[in-house]
Amino acid sequence: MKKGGDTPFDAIWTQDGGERGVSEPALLIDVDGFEGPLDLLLHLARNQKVDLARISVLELARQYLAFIAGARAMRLELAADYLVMAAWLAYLKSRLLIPKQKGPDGETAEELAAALQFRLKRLEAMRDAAARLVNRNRLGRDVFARGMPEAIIVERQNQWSATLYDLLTAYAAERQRRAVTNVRIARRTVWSLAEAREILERLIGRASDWTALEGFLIDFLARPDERATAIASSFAATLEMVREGRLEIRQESAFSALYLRSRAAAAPKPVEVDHG
Amino acid sequence: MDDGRQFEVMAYDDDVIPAANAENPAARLHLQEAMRMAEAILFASAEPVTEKALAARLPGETDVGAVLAELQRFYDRRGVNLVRTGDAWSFRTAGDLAFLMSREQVSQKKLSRAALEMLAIIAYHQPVTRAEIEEIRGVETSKGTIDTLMETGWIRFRGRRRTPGRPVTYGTTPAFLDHFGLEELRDLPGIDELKGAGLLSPRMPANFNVPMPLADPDALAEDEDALTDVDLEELGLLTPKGGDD
Amino acid sequence: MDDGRQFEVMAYDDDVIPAANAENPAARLHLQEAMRMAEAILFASAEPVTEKALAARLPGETDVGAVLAELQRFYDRRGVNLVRTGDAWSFRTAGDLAFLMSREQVSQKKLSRAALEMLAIIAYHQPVTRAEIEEIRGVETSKGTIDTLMETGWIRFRGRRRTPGRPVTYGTTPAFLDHFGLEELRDLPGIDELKGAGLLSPRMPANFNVPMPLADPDALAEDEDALTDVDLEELGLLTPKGGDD
Repeated sequence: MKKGGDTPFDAIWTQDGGERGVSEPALLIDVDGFEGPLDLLLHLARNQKVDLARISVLELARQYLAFIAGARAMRLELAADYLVMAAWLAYLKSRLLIPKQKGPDGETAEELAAALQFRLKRLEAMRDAAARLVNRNRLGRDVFARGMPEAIIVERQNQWSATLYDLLTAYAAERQRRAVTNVRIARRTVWSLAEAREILERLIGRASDWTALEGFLIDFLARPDERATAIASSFAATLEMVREGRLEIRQESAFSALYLRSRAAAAPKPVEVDHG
Repeated sequence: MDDGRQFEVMAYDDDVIPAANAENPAARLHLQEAMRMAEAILFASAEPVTEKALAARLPGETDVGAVLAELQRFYDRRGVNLVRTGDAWSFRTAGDLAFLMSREQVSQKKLSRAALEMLAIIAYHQPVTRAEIEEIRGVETSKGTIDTLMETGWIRFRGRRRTPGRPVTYGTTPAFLDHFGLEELRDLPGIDELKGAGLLSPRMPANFNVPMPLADPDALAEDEDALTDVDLEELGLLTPKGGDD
Repeated sequence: MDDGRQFEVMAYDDDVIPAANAENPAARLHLQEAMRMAEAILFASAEPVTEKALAARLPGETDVGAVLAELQRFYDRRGVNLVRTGDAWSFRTAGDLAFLMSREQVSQKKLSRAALEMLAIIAYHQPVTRAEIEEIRGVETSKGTIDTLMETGWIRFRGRRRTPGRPVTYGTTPAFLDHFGLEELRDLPGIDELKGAGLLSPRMPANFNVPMPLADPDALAEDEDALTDVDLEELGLLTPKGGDD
């Protein structure tokens, strides 16, 4: 969750509930039209034209991954959270194909899928609620107050008006103005170790079988121009986790694929590291 | 124009004084005069007037609730209605006459979709923290969106959640009720169904029932117990309150 | 209040529809609906409405004169009357109820930015002296700003700092908590919540902090003396400046 939310695509959404850029799952790509991966998923789910409770999460995962692959093929810049979602769905998809298997946290793939459906349903419910709200009879649009009020009847204590928001905004702005002098950090174009590690822990940390670092992770997470930094940071993070005994790593020969797996799931094996 | 309306009994020839009061001429006169006064005060103000402020201006022994109930009934089917929002009352033009009022319409800034979505989430899930809003929407919230909503005067800081970190919680204001013509938060469209479906919960409720393509939805999982009545009651009670205050 | 009035026949239980029209149900319905429409238009209009303007907005076949006459009769002895000025019509509070209207229209005053800033600093940093406030803000405080804040009833003199010059310390009042909907001072958001709410940049310098507001606003700090009667007298007589220069 880094840059994804800084400037959501508010400008695109100045119309209530308007049509999005994509009307077919057949990839008319306009990723800027979506407010985050959940929004995109909800749109794809609606295209299944069934009740949200009955969508196929597997199919949804396929469509999402195809969408991301298409966007990447066209070299569209995708925010990081789209890619994290892609990696998670790839993971979920692989688990769903082997039903009734428990993950390291004891949850089944079906439970993970249900949790995703719950989130989609809840988001859709809030969208509907917003639409119903704005379509009510609204003051100043459908119903009106007295046009020539003769007096303002207010309680005495409201004479001075200021809200908590005003107060906090003033305080924060004032303190910030005096505190921030010339600190400005340029946007990073490399993956930090912490980011890489967080993603690794989320994905590889629970995989019990040998998984290729490139095939599984890098393909979904990095833009082509970020491959080098993504591999470097992920690899460094991997080594750190190996040192802590949380991960195993294997490489057949120099420059070949790196395989990882969660240590908890496997019997101890010698660790060999060749630099690639 | 609005042919579905019932014209048979109109407020214009309605006898609004209840029979009970009519028996006591003194009480009846008092009620009628209090109604005139309340009517004058409410008509004079463009903003909703609280019952407290109204009571302060009416003669001491007035039953303000009864006066307002009578006035509301009296104006029920007229061109102007007496409406309640929270603990305040105001006269507003009847909703079915909106088509007449284009001349009075004030141009309103259109809210972005993000802002509308956030407004709905705050209204239905309040008190709700920013992290919870972002969890529901799946994206971070820009400061501009919050500012825009704050400017409308429809949302406010409510307080702080008594959990670690004590995050700020958001809720709606009386102006929100006034603008959307809601008597109270429990009148939010569809709130009961949403609550019943568990969709106002921060996390997926245990009884959230999604048929699995790969599993028998009724079969309990190995780590799952059947729900008892007590559980169900708790789940109902534990869902975040969607507007009982 | 107005005992000379005739209460026997009140508008509230008056049958306003004239007998002549009652004979024709269709005409009667039409008149009633036109009355609703005229009532809404007159109510919402920002200025008196001429008969011509009204006619333009009512259905074509409406007898506007009759509608207005009926409405006027209907509102005749109510809290609000329909009055004609020149050739235009508007609702006005009944003359005998004018005493109900607050003549000294209580105007909503907004706090200046400087006052808000100072208030916020007092809230977070109390007990705080004027010199300290100026140090935080980096500007001198005008006496008017302090006076304004005192007038709101949200700040108070707390005591005197036990340092040379014994400057007066400022703090907030219970009315402050009440107005801003805070249960206690500790409900003021801390640094993390200010960041979480998007009010502070997430990238503040490491040495930046926001003080933890007082747990007990009434307890004196270690280096603070209570105000004596002499102090109070002085502060009342002299200008309520910080006295720390």
